[in-house]
Amino acid sequence: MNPWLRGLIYAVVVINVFLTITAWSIWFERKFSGRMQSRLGPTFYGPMGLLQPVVDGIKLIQKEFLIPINADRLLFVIAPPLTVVLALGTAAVVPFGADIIAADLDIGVLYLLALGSLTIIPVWMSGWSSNNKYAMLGAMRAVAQGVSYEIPLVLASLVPVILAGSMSLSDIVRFQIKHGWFAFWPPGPGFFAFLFFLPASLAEANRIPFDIPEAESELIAGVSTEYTGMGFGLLYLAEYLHTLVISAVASVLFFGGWDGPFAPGLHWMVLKTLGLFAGIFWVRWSLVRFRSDQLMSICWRYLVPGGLILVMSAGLWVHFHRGSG
Amino acid sequence: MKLLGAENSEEVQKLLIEQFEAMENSLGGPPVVAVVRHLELAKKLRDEYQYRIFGFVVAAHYPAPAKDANGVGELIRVSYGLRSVGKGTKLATWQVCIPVDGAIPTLVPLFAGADWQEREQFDLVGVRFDGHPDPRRLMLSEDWQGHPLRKDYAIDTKVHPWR
Amino acid sequence: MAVDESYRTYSHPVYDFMMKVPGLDVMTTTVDKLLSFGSEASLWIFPVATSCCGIEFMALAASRVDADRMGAIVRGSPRHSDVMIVAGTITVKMAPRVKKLWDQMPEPKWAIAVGSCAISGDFYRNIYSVVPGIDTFIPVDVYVPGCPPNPEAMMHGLIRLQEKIRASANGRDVNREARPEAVHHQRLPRLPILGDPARTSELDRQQVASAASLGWWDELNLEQALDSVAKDLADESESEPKV
Amino acid sequence: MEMIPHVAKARRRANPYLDLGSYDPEADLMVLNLGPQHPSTHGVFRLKLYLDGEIIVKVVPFVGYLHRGVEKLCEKLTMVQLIPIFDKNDYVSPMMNEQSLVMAFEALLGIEVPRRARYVRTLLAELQRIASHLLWLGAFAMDLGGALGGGSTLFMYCFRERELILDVFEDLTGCRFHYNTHMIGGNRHDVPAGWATKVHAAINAIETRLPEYETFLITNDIYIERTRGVGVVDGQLSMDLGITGPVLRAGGVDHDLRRDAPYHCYDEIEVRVATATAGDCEARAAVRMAEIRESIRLVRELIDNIPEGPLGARKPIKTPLAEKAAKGHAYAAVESPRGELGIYVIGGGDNKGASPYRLKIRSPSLHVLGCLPYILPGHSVSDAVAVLGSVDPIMGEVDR
Repeated sequence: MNPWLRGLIYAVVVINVFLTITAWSIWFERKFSGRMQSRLGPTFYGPMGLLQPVVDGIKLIQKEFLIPINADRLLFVIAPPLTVVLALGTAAVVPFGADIIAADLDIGVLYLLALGSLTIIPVWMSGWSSNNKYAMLGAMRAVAQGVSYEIPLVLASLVPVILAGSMSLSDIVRFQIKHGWFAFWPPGPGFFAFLFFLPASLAEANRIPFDIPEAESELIAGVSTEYTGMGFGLLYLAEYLHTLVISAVASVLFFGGWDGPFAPGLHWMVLKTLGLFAGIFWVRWSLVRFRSDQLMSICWRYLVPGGLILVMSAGLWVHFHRGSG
Repeated sequence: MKLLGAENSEEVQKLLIEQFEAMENSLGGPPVVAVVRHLELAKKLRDEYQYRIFGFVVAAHYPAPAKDANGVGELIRVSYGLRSVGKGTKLATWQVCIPVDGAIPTLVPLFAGADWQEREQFDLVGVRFDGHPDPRRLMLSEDWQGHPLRKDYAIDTKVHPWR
Repeated sequence: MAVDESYRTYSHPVYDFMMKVPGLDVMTTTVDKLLSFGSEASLWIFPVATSCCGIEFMALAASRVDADRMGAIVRGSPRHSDVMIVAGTITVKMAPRVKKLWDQMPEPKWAIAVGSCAISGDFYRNIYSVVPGIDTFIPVDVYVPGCPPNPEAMMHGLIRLQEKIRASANGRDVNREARPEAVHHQRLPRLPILGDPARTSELDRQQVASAASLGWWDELNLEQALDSVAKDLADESESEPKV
Repeated sequence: MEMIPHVAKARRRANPYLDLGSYDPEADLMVLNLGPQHPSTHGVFRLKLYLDGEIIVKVVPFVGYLHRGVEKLCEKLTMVQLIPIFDKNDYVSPMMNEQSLVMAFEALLGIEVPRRARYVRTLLAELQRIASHLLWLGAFAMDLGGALGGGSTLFMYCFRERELILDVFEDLTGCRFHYNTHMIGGNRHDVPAGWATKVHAAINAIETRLPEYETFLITNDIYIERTRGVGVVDGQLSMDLGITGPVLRAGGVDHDLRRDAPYHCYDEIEVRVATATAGDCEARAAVRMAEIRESIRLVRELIDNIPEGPLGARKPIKTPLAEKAAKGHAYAAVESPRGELGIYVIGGGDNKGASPYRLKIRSPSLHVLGCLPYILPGHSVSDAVAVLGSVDPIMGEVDR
């Protein structure tokens, strides 16, 4: 097949699948949090409230799009779509099966991290252009947090790369199919790297307990304070998209991606992703949040040195393992 | 006369009557102390009698009586209360009586808690407190005219465009 | 059925585009119904919870009543919200802020006055610092009486609002009568009364029809209803002088 | 948490009347208005924060956004008419408002309340304290954790349990919220049959769930990080500011009107007063949690021993104007969940003396808010929210 055509088809499929999953993940979170809080969550529209994200979307589309006076109009308008584009872009290299992948890049991990670190730019754009103090504070917090947590995130993702000896995500998965999931084998570096990856990626995606950029009780809604209608809808969507991509990446890097017995690979991949996703929500709905200076001190005091040690230990393991074998 | 429900303890009553020449008030309520000795009394109660918690300051407006033979005029009576700490806590109360345009020395240097209550009384009753560090209105907006708890202020006065 | 466009007070790119393109405008009725379904099914609440009713409003979002069942979640920013719920007394110091928040909300938007203080000022009504009802400065769609109303009553208010939105999309709703302008900005609430000589009888008729369309009593005989209202009013004016 | 130097500097300078002209001119101060409509201001309260980065330099609080002129209304209505109105002042603990008001009127009129009525009042006060502290716990968790996070989960739990107490009150008075159950000289509603069982069930349910909340919030590591050493109100500052209640006790001052100046029938039962020494947000929360447990114990002790006898000293008054005229000054205070709630009343006003000449509410929340300019400088915005939640102000009571 024409590689361009193939790429286009895959892109359309990835975008649609991810957006759909994201929309229903919002429903899932509302039901899930409802159950946690001894409520019911959405029930009125559709069976078990399944149509709720659809009506939310219809509502958001028809809302008036207000641009505040003295806002930077251009940045204000392009920031939300840009956030979604960047979040979707990261999804391109995530393999959902042996050959279900939009772009099997040799430098998949690098691409992922590079694109992931770009996401703070639209966030800063939206916060700064809103001409609102709360949005501004939220954006500043987001940038500080994003830049800091980029480092432990990179260090934690380096561990599977070193262990597998490849930067391609599908190669990492193939290596795990052969030798065992990195979260469990080799004992040590992989598992701890996952423990470092999770908080760092939570901080990247602004989830509790690291959600200080949009702390509702302090900053009302952080960067999205001034956005109405679909502008807010896109920022909201990008947040969930980010979380979803992070769960997918974590399951690829540490839990063997599509590897699993009895069922097709795609099923396992989706199962793992949604499992991690639910875990993130579980954390979200049961913890309180940190303060911004505590967040920074966690990153620079524990995660960064710990990450360096992990990378070193992974290197040593590879060295001795290869040496003996 | 005494404050019903929360009488001064005997030693405070003695202090008020003997040292501060407090007078009984025909309208009831705690003994009346001269304005000039008011600050001294509060200091003494706080430091020597251990009345450490600031209780309340209540100003009440008394318009001039119809037959003002004695030349009493328009009055504001301000009652103060301090509370002692711990078991068997008591309230020490006294009253200060000033003409409507007079001023009372503020208790803020002694009790930081008097700040807002005095601002509130200034706002609502219109009694001035001398030496208050922040003499603004508390409850109503800065541009409000009149003092609502004065007896000559009608309850449904419409002074503000939002009413 | 032709759609009355007058209630749509704002422009929206998607909608305007559909109206312009020939062939698509016939779809607008259907699309409009879809859009109004979206509005009614996802009412995001901006609470102006000032006093006691605010606590009961919290109970509306809490476990026992759970407004999230019908898609109503609470947002902290007026920009994200569709319906402003004013729960509690509004004072003259707060009223400009409430007005500002209302102006910041994007169209389409609705307001619910919860509790007697927000409706009319309750027994604080005559006090120098209290605004006698929020409908003196913002338009209110649903009134939920009570002091404070139960969370269930607030939920019912939300459902009534949904019915109203549905009726609007079907062109069955009539805009509320504007409050008369008062001198020096001083307005006291004056509820529109049926049979008021200052109103046209056509307005009476439309409002009764509108009220009927909100409920399930579609069979209501309008003539009969108007007659009975007129009779009541006549009785009232005979028996005692109007205050 | 060790101090960053400029934080320590700012904390030392906690002067509420700070002249910003004297502040470092290089610092680019930002003014942030927290409120009056803000998710975490617990009503309509405005804090004008002068920020250096995210560190607060100066705080100017503004109150009065809910000033409803209750004190003026008191001069127009009669004593009997006032009781339902006072429910709306501190709308989280209406029972306490009614009690302080009727106690002040009883002192003014010289009415002795029968023991059964006093007993029921004590019981209602303790139940109300549980409900009020539960609401505080939920709102505090919301401040720390956000409406879209762990905070709201605890908030929902607390509301679920609070509803149990509201149900009990509804059985007694017919109202969920604004009860109007106290009269001058007694109580209006007698305890219905089988009520004690319901109360037992409610407080048992709450007691079994309290440890869950403590695991959720009070012993959570992140929570401790957020609250330990934050917003210290020591005993001396509390007393100077006139702060009473849990905030004072968290600063190490052992002072509780229930034990120290017993009203109702607190002299017949033993009240164990909970104190802490640190004076920070964590200590305040610990004191309130201990108070919930203590109130549960008191309710258990009281509910089975309600004495027989009349519930009122006199027949209910049919018309408001039937209240006899009373002159003089009276003051009555109760220990509300937020501190000393006092009513100062001067009798002999309008309506032939049936309404007060002047009535003043000494509200604990007003004093508690006064501490913010002293303690907030040096903290960040997040801490401001945590401190505001931990001191538990109710704006209806502050502004009146």
